[in-house]
Amino acid sequence: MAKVPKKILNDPRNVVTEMLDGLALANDGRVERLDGKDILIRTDLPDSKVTLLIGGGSGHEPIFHGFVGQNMGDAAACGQVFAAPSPDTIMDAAMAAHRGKGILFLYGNYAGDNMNFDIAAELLEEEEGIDVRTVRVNDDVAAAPPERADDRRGIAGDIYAIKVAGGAAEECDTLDEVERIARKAVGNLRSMGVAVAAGSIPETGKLTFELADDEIEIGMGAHGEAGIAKQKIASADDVADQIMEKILDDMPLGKGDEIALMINNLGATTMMEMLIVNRRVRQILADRGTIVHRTDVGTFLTVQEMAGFSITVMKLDDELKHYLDLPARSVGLSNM
Amino acid sequence: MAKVPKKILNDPRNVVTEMLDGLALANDGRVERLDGKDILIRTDLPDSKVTLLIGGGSGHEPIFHGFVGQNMGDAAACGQVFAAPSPDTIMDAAMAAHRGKGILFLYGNYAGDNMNFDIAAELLEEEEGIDVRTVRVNDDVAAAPPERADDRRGIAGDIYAIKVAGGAAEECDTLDEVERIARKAVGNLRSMGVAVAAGSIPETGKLTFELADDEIEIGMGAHGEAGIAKQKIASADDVADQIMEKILDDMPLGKGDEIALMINNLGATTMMEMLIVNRRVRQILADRGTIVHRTDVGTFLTVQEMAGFSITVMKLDDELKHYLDLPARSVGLSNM
Amino acid sequence: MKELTDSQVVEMLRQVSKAVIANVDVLTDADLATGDGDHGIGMRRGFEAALEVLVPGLSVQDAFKKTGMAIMSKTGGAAGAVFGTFFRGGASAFADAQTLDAARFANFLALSAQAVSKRGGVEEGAKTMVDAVMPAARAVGAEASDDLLAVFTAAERGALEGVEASKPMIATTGKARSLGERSIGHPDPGAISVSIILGAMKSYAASL
Amino acid sequence: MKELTDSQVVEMLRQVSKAVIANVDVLTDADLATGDGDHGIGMRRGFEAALEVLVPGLSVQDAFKKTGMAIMSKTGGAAGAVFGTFFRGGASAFADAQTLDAARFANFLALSAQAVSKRGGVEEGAKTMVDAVMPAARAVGAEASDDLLAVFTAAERGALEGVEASKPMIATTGKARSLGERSIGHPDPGAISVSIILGAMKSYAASL
Ligand SMILES: Nc1ncnc2c1ncn2[C@@H]1O[C@H](COP(=O)(O)OP(=O)(O)O)[C@@H](O)[C@H]1O
Ligand SMILES: Nc1ncnc2c1ncn2[C@@H]1O[C@H](COP(=O)(O)OP(=O)(O)O)[C@@H](O)[C@H]1O
Ligand SMILES: [Mg+2]
Ligand SMILES: [Mg+2]
Ligand SMILES: [Mg+2]
Ligand SMILES: [Mg+2]
Repeated sequence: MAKVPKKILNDPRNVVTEMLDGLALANDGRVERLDGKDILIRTDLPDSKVTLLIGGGSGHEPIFHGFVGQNMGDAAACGQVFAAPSPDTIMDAAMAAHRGKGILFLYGNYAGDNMNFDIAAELLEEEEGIDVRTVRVNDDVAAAPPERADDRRGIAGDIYAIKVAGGAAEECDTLDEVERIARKAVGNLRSMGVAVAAGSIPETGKLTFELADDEIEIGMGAHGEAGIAKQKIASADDVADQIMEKILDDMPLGKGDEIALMINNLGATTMMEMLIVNRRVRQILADRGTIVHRTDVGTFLTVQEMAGFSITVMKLDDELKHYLDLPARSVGLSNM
Repeated sequence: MAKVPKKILNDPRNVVTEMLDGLALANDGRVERLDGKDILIRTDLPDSKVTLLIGGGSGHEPIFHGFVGQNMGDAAACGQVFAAPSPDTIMDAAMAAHRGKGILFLYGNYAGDNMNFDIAAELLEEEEGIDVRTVRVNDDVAAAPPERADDRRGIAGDIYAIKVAGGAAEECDTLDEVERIARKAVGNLRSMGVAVAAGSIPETGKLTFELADDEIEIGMGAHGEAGIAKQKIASADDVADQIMEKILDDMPLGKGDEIALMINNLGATTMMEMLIVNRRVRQILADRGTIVHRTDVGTFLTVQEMAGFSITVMKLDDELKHYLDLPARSVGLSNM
Repeated sequence: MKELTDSQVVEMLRQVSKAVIANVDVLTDADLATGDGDHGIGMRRGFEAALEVLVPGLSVQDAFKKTGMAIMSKTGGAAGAVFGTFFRGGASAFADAQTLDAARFANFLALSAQAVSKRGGVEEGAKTMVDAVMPAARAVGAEASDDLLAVFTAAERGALEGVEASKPMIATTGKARSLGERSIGHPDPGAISVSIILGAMKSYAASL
Repeated sequence: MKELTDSQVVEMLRQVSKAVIANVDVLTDADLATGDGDHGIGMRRGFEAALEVLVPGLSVQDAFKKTGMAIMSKTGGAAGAVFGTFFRGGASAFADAQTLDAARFANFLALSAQAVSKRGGVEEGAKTMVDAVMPAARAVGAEASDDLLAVFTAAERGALEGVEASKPMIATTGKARSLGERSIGHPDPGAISVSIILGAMKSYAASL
């Protein structure tokens, strides 16, 4: 934790507000900041719809606040860097985005997020009589064995979950239906990452962990939580094999199964590396006869300047495909 | 140039071929590699159209090969890392993509690219009788003063130029018309970058330049070519001010002028930094009454793991807006 | 002394806030060892907000409640929820009270301990701040004294024992969970915060 | 000796290729100082490809031509175009010739120098390989000898003088251009390559 990471910022204590201003502006009018709060909300919200509220700690840009828009989140409640948003922020976001048909809370499964969103949900139900449902993304197969899947963290699978739930919230009439579809998406998601170098929190200026010059960590979480194993740096094919073995052990895929595949940049990794990994992943999937319906290689959930990537697989059926493929335009994701 | 950058690769001598395999696969069938060559080409090319051929050195992913698709490049000729493609590759790509209406070569203005594309153009005209036109992107205001604009490098402005020319090549009937529109786009483009840390070439494992721990370089080129000044690290607002001053000196923008704005990640910079910069850029533009029609904050032209970003402004008219906004879906860029 | 007036309670909670803020680096480093390194800056945000609401004229109950609400709304993360709950959850112990005395404080700690354990869904042993709050509450309960300095001293001692006890634990919640065996040896950052909070109460009482 | 047979020319160009390949790190470091650091690996790719086409049975002209074509198609970057042109551009000097002699070689160098200068759009002084090729061609022209060792020695000397001369130049083309005054003091990497190529010819002749 020697060298302070070199970043081009203003006052590090203001990174979240300044970033949210910049993010709202980057959405070309489709999204705005709510009353100077740490909340982004669609400007084109229909009068009546099931509401999808997403959110979590900042520092993982473009998630969460980059995925607000049509067929994605209706609003995002944003916390400080690596810290869940407070119940106040969540409630304010929920109240502003609510359109009379109840709200689905969709976020990554972390103790801090769970507690803050739960507090907000309790208050919204008790004090405002709003129907709130919660779906937590727990796609990180490295975080816990299958029998404790509820303990798994949410990582890049969040994005596909948001995209599917966002589509459902746009088209479906009831909160029940949106919840069912979101739950199916999350149940079909598996991810795992590898870290090559650490990220840091602007306000502390400290790297969140340390890896030796020749070391990588397979299965590391989105805040530097420990993974499955620290090991010597290995080839792209080898790392892809390790990650895919673990994912496919957890969710076997066979001939004719269809999936969406995401290779996500944790921050500072080159797209060259990710594309080389994609090549290997596709060899593995082709050997099984698994069909890749859709691929997303890019930067979706980062951990500041962490180097490394994650692989996400979502098993598809016609319903999930339909919602995943609906058009979207936002800083985080655009679909044709 | 002490520490060898830590990357997850296979044999560093094969990075380009392996990456192109992964890139073709990432396009979900819309793009393929041509006969194992370093060429990506659309699978959905119409029978008759003006052809847009793009290309350049690799290592800048997602550009160029990530921008092949409908309303973008019809094919990309790819070189090794930071090296222009050879005339053979360019000719093969051109011949495969040609659909009877001539070819526009669109690429960044570098001696290596200019020579290799020119050789290919000469051969295509002399030996194949194909009408070839060349438009070189020279958007980097840091590279030379206005009176020597022909000496300016092409940086992230390439992307907007490709998007506009690609749309024109899809809709316009003649090479003349496509060339005219591409030239207008390039004439309206200005960019400038800042580097915080160096990238490296996988095969040499060496950083392409060095900056002290508290130093940044304003105006640095896409391969580490020297910029305007090495200086102590400064605030985001200050850096944005410096870059925008230079751009606006070169292409004054006033009340009512409409632009497209890109903040491009050179590799390892956090989106948080870029969004904070976007905030400042928008303040500067708002003060002038300039209208931002469209914003793209993300990773479009990288220099491997270089840290830093560039700002690109394209002045728009209705024609440029039309072609820029046409739908697209590719690894490098998707529009709704 | 045997009781604190409402304005003394406000002053004490201000001292508590300043003590937490002064320890930001200690908490950062503790959270870097087992979590994501934001515990210090999160607690600073929360207690800076507490300082803004801790103004003269608050009742004892409101002083604790408002402290909790400020923390809950400004800290974020796990700490915001659990430390917000810590101050709010036991505040009813002071309902209608003009002063803070040993019995009410014991009641406050016991209620708070229950509330945070419920909110976090964890018992002792999960390597969280609950491992400091619970022994602190027990130590206060066991301290059959009505002297506040003695009570706060017992509370801090209980918390510090909890910090020690948290070292060999394997985290089963929070960001440290996946550290698994690697979390062994490091104290829980939230537990350290509890000991700082209770220690600052003791110092305040000692200064009177 | 006064002439090289076609098979000797093939062998000489193989030695040239190996010499360039052996100097990959020298060229990398030179290009790191003024450009993007890929000149070494680019030249290696090109000359590895040349080794594959440099097989027995080629005419003198074809040996130069195929070397140039291999380099042009495999090197990429500025170097691929200019070094491909260097070998191809003067190959007509050997049209129909069974051997390489001093006069034909002088003619080759002069034509090549013209060709690369035209292709690159640069004269001497722009801090490119042209600054080594031109003085080499002049040195060979001035060397009124029909001894090939003397001719190659003059060529290398001219190139090395060009390398020296390139140091104080400010680059006006290529990736070094924007280095501006900062390029002063560093030799041009492409010029170094020219000196390696001509030096390897001299060594080959000396070994006969
Ligand atoms: N489920 C939980 N119940 C009670 N306390 C918890 C729980 N999870 C975490 N904590 C406490 O929160 C502390 C971490 O706080 P902080 O670092 O601010 O939040 P985060 O974990 O969200 O980064 C831990 O040290 C622990 O004491
Ligand atoms: N316009 C030009 N004309 C002649 N030679 C050039 C020109 N531009 C560059 N060169 C030569 O090419 C060399 C650089 O080659 P290389 O590093 O392989 O290509 P790139 O500059 O594309 O990275 C320079 O050192 C210079 O000698
Ligand atoms: Mg945190
Ligand atoms: Mg190069
Ligand atoms: Mg933490
Ligand atoms: Mg070079």
